[in-house]
Amino acid sequence: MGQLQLWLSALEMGCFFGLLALAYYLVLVGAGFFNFAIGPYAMVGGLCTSYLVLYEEMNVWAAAAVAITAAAALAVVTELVVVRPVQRRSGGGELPALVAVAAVLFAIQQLAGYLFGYTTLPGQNVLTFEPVSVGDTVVQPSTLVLLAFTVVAFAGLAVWIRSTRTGRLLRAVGDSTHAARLLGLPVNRVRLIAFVLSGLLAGITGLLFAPKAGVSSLSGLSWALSGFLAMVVGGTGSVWAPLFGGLLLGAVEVFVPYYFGGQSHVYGLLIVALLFFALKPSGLFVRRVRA
Amino acid sequence: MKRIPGSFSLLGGVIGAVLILLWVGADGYKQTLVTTTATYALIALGMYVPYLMAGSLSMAYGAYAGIGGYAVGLISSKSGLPLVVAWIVGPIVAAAVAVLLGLATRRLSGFFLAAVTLLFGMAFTAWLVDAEGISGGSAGLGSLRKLNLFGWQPDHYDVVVGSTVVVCVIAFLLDRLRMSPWGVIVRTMRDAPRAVEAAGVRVPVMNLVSLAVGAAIAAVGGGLFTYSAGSVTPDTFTLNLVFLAIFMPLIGGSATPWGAVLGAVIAVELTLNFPAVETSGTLILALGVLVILLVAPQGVIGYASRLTKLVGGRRG
Amino acid sequence: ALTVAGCGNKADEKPSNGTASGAPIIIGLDEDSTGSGASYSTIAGKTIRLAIQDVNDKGGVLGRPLKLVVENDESDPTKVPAVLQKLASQGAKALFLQSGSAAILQAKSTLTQLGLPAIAPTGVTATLVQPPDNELIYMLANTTTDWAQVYCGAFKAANITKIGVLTDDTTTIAALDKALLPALSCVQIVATEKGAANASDLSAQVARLKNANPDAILVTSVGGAFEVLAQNTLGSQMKGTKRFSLASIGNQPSSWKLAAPGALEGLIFMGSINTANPRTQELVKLLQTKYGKDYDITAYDAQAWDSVHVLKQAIEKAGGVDDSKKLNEAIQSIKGYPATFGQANFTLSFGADKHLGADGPCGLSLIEFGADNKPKGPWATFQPPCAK
Amino acid sequence: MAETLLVGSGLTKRYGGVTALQDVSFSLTAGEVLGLVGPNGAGKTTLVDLISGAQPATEGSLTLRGQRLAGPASRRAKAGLARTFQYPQLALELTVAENLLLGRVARRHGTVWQMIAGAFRGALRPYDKADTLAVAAIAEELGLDRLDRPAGDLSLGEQRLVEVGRALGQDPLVLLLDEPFAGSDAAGVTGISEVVRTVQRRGHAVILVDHNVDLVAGLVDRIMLLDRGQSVFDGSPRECLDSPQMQQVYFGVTETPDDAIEEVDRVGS
Amino acid sequence: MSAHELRLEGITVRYGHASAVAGVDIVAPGGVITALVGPNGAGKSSALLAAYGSVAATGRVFLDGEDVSKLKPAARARAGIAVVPQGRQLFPKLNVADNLQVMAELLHLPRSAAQTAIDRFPILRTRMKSLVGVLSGGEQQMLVVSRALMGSPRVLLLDEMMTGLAPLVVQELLRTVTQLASEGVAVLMAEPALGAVRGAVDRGYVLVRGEVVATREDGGAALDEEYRTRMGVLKTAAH
Ligand SMILES: Nc1ncnc2c1ncn2[C@@H]1O[C@H](COP(=O)(O)OP(=O)(O)OP(=O)(O)O)[C@@H](O)[C@H]1O
Ligand SMILES: Nc1ncnc2c1ncn2[C@@H]1O[C@H](COP(=O)(O)OP(=O)(O)OP(=O)(O)O)[C@@H](O)[C@H]1O
Ligand SMILES: [Mg+2]
Ligand SMILES: [Mg+2]
Repeated sequence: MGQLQLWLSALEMGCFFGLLALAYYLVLVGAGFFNFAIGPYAMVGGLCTSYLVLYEEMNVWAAAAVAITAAAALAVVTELVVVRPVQRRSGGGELPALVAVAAVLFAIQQLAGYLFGYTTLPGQNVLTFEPVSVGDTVVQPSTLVLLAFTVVAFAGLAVWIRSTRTGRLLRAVGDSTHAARLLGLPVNRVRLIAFVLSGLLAGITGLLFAPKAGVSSLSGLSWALSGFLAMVVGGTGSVWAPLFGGLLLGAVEVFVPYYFGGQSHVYGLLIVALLFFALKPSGLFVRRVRA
Repeated sequence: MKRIPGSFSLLGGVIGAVLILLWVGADGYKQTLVTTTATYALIALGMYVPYLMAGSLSMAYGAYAGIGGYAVGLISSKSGLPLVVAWIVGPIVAAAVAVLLGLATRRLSGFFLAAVTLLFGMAFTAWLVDAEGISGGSAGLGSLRKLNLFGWQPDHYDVVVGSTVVVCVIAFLLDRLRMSPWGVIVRTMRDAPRAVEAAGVRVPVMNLVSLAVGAAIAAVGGGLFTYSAGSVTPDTFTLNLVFLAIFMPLIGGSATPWGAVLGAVIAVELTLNFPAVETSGTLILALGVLVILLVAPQGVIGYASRLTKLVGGRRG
Repeated sequence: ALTVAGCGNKADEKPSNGTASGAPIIIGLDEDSTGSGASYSTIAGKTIRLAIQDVNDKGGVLGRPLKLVVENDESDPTKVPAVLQKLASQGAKALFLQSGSAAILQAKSTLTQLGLPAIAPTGVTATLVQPPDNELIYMLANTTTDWAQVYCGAFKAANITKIGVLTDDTTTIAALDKALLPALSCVQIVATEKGAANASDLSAQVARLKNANPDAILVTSVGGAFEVLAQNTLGSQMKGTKRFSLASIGNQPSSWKLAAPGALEGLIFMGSINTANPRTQELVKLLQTKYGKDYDITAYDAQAWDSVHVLKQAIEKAGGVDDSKKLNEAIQSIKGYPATFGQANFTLSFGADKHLGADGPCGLSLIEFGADNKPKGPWATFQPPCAK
Repeated sequence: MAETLLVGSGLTKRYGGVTALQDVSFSLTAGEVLGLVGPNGAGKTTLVDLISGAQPATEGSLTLRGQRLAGPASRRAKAGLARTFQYPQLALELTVAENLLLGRVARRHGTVWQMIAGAFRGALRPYDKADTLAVAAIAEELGLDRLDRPAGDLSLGEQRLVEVGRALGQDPLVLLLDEPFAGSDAAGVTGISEVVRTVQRRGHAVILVDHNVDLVAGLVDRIMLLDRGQSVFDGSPRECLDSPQMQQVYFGVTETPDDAIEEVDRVGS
Repeated sequence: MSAHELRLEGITVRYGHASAVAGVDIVAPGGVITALVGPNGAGKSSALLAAYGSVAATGRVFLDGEDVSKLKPAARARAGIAVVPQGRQLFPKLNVADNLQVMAELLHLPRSAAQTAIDRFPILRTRMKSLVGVLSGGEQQMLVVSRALMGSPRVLLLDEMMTGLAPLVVQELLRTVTQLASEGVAVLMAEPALGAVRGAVDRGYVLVRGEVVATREDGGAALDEEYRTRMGVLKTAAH
């Protein structure tokens, strides 16, 4: 096994983190806060599929459809039942909404544990074909599917956000909800779209990544944190920022232990983060405006 | 005009504390609930200054509480110093660590700080496991000495009373601090940092000071828990606890530090003392938080004061 | 049929009094049913309930039924003191600690404050029963010292001189490694790599292990997703290198399904279940009548079962539970209890300085995985000697 | 001869390709009020930012009372600078009184030790009678009432007044006002003018940016005209209003407003 | 060209308990410029936003005799009510073009509308790709104005439109607004002091503490006079 295997791992992890970060990005751009429930959406996408396939003997595609719908539905519920009323009742401050989604995070994890069990379940492959060999490196089908989805998701959303009407509205609403409401832009609808998209995206991501190391009800929190880190590293200046953040984080997670020893993987991550933020205090991509 | 600022809330807090102490009596379980609550309250109070006043979210509170805890453990097992010294050393070390960490992320605000401190919290746990010689490794430190204050050895109930008093005092002082010029500066940093900077206060430095104050208070809580539980391990103060501490002030009401205290009481009530025993305390708490945010967005204290205003009629 | 651990509320399954009458003897169970330890904690928790039901059905202890009170600490150490206090305040006279090991470590000092004896049925971390605060806590299974002996025998038999270690970053395993690895002086440890317990990728760690060129790999982890990911990665990237593991992979049947097809083949783990043990056979029978005949028995089941019976014996010896000191001494006076796990002649004994029940390495057995990712049976190359 | 307070020389600010300010120099003596006018985008706010330290200058230097003025905004504020922002920067959840208080108490927390000591002092003695009185006096001067309202409940015009009051509370050597009159009613205009006069009376200086040339001309001793980042005129209000540069870049082809001339005459007499 | 008309009837705006606007009746007929003057905090902005529908208000709003009170802001905008809100109600992290495009799409205008709108301010034309947040205060105000003048509004609600604009630009804008008014557009401008716009105003209201205390139909100078005396009177009354 050569370096190629490591690069491949870094790429796969990077894509996963990047996709989660992209889901964060959508809500961040559209609603202006970090939706920590992204992790649990992804977890539901993966865990629900596995549960349905393993215990209800459902077809993978049907199970995946149900799971992704569930993830998107959770996102809708988060916005309609939690975030929107909380923001309205608290006068739009960001703190209450943040705390509310953190509560949603724990609630979804626990409910998933109750419904699907607390054990780790194996991820399901939506497409099964022979692993592809590159030299002495084997690329699993699940990896290829994840990479392909990353490309499609980022390219699609980049076009959507940059040049469609709804994409532009999304940016406007997130930039200044106050101005958007004042002018009469469809704030609620746009935000809901952002949540649904991020739920779908997270659900699919979780589902596609689950084959790598399985998924359990408690994966939600660690995925939420990974996506958050990738988002913070990337910055908010561009749709591609989450991908760069994710890839950077993926590379760190793989190559720091490789070069500096697995003993110190946590320290490594901290040191890299400190160095990175010392040089790039606001992430890779930012849009700077005057106050 | 109130004669002593913050005395009204203090009165409420003291009445609450006395009621709780009366309810507790000699019941060991209830006593433990109170010390756990006091620990949570102190961690939440520690978070209050940087997070709710200055708006910078640090996630290293597990580590700060841990430092407080290990100070108690180390002074008990590796030195002959009186144990109370731990409550001086621990908070100072925690504050110093918070400052160092803040210095590294000095130019960052909000979520960047959250990201780095999150990683620090994890690295700290790993370090405690690795630094066998200092921290006792994975087994942690136990068999603590008893407190001895000038010959007086407090029993368990005394510790319960003492921790309640400490919480009340810190909440009262923070409440006053919030209203003071210092508090005004720190609270302005959240929404209008440019104004604070233009008025002559270096915002990053002030942020560090507020982070240090918060870390020190959390360390007091960590020390308290370690003392009353009798041991501390690398995993004692987990990330879950940090999230819990983020919830608490909002549950109780973020307008005053007493909200953090009330939030801690509610959190412990919901996760540990809720009648639906075997179900997940985390789930109950999470749902509880959501209900409170929806029904009383200003927290329980905010809700209560609205009610009293409605009942008591509008005063001038 | 598959059982989904944690699915369905076990609170409803509280053991009834059975045929026993008289004032119930209350036993506390500190269980993590919803937190990070839930996936393994509940396997034993379920069998503890079953064993208590069984005891009650057979007339109870001293004619009195055992009554279980349960609290959930979600593996959060800051909740542990309150949870134990709560169990005590509900009248528990002895405790089972079946939670994440960080929580159990935290429990030790509270036990001392409460003065209640406790058994950690599935604990394997030697630190649990070492000072400080170890006067009241007991464990059943063999510890790492015995394991080291067994591994060394195995390495010698298989001509292994250099091993690489892949370990997770939990405190439990850190404690275990600390005791185990220095005791493996029979081989040279050429690399020790650590990964996060919730890691999704271990290829860097495995690459480093590969570079160190060991004869065999030993994976030490709490099991679950980490263990499987490690085996998957090792299986695909270090094909042909012999793999050893601790006990957990054998005790978590639900995680076998996580492994890539054939990824576990040839893996050797430290098992404790020996179907030649007649007591094990009996328990299997009982479990299969209750949970269906596909039920895979694990050491967790057996250890939970034995914990209840050890406690039962101790209560009988002490003549009751009113004096917890006497009860503690009674536990310490149990000698030669024939265990439900391990080989047929394996016994458990306790003493003032022996808080760890296992008598010798007969409780252990090296088991090999087959191509179907299920344990195939004892490893042919080496088995721990089990002198009569 | 009055003491020279603030001197700026060669101040330049570039953003990538855009040059917002180019080689601007000026000096300000004690008791002087300098008006800064110019078309939109001329660089007035940029100059205020460079002086106050809100943004670093690309080139150029500043001295205050002969001492080099550099570093972050807070250091310059400690040295005696205070400013308002073109768009009010208030803590909207804090009360008007608290926002006003900020200006007064900030300089007591300028150093690390003061910050630490301030925390202890604050917890022990949260209120100081002198502060309360000072805040009340500033509010009185600006005609602000109901000081216990959250600043977020104020109309924008009222928020601007608070902004000015906060800067006044710093008791600055040099007060930088960025369009304080925008959106002010008659009472506000009087209040702010009063503030300018107060600072002047203390022997300190003011830089006043505003598009209301009538008001500016009535208050200032000198006007500097900026155009496309460059200083194109610097002289007395009267000269300035009559200058061809002013006509060209600021008023365009139209005549000088009569009001402005009237105002200058009135002040001059 | 027909003259439009905006009519507010019994408009009340409350924030919490306090009412910022207390049951005012205001008419802005087409063809002339109507001013709403009043001290800071009088409720001018609140009244204008009530007319646009973006603050909760009671009372009724008629556009050309048709009751639009039930319509949401977007619908009112499409019906022809355009607003220059007070403050920087822009999207700072969007560029100039996108800021205009968002509004063009809200009004269902073609793409070219943004370009046409910007032509009014040559300074902005070169900065179509700049983020709005880096523009100077006045440049931003120009953008707000161009945005309001997109499409063909029937009613213009101008809240301190001249804030932060240089005299040259003010003159230019006043000419534009006068021109639009003469084409039948109903213009209602709120100002805390008439100052520079005095000459352009035809009629107006004096608003104090949420109530209309005077109405003048005889030009800006008279209105200003009225306002000044009223304020003088009020001041002495308060003391
Ligand atoms: N970060 C930046 N990037 C690019 N251009 C900038 C930036 N900041 C300011 N500018 C430009 O610099 C010029 C000067 O801006 P400044 O705010 O100083 O103008 P001003 O004189 O205050 O104008 P106004 O009277 O409109 O407030 C403007 O054209 C502005 O667009
Ligand atoms: N969001 C708000 N919450 C509470 N009160 C508010 C709010 N907005 C405005 N007010 C109050 O309502 C009253 C009217 O405000 P409004 O903004 O309409 O005044 P204005 O006449 O436009 O003032 P200005 O000339 O300063 O713009 C003021 O007393 C103000 O304090
Ligand atoms: Mg400006
Ligand atoms: Mg207004």
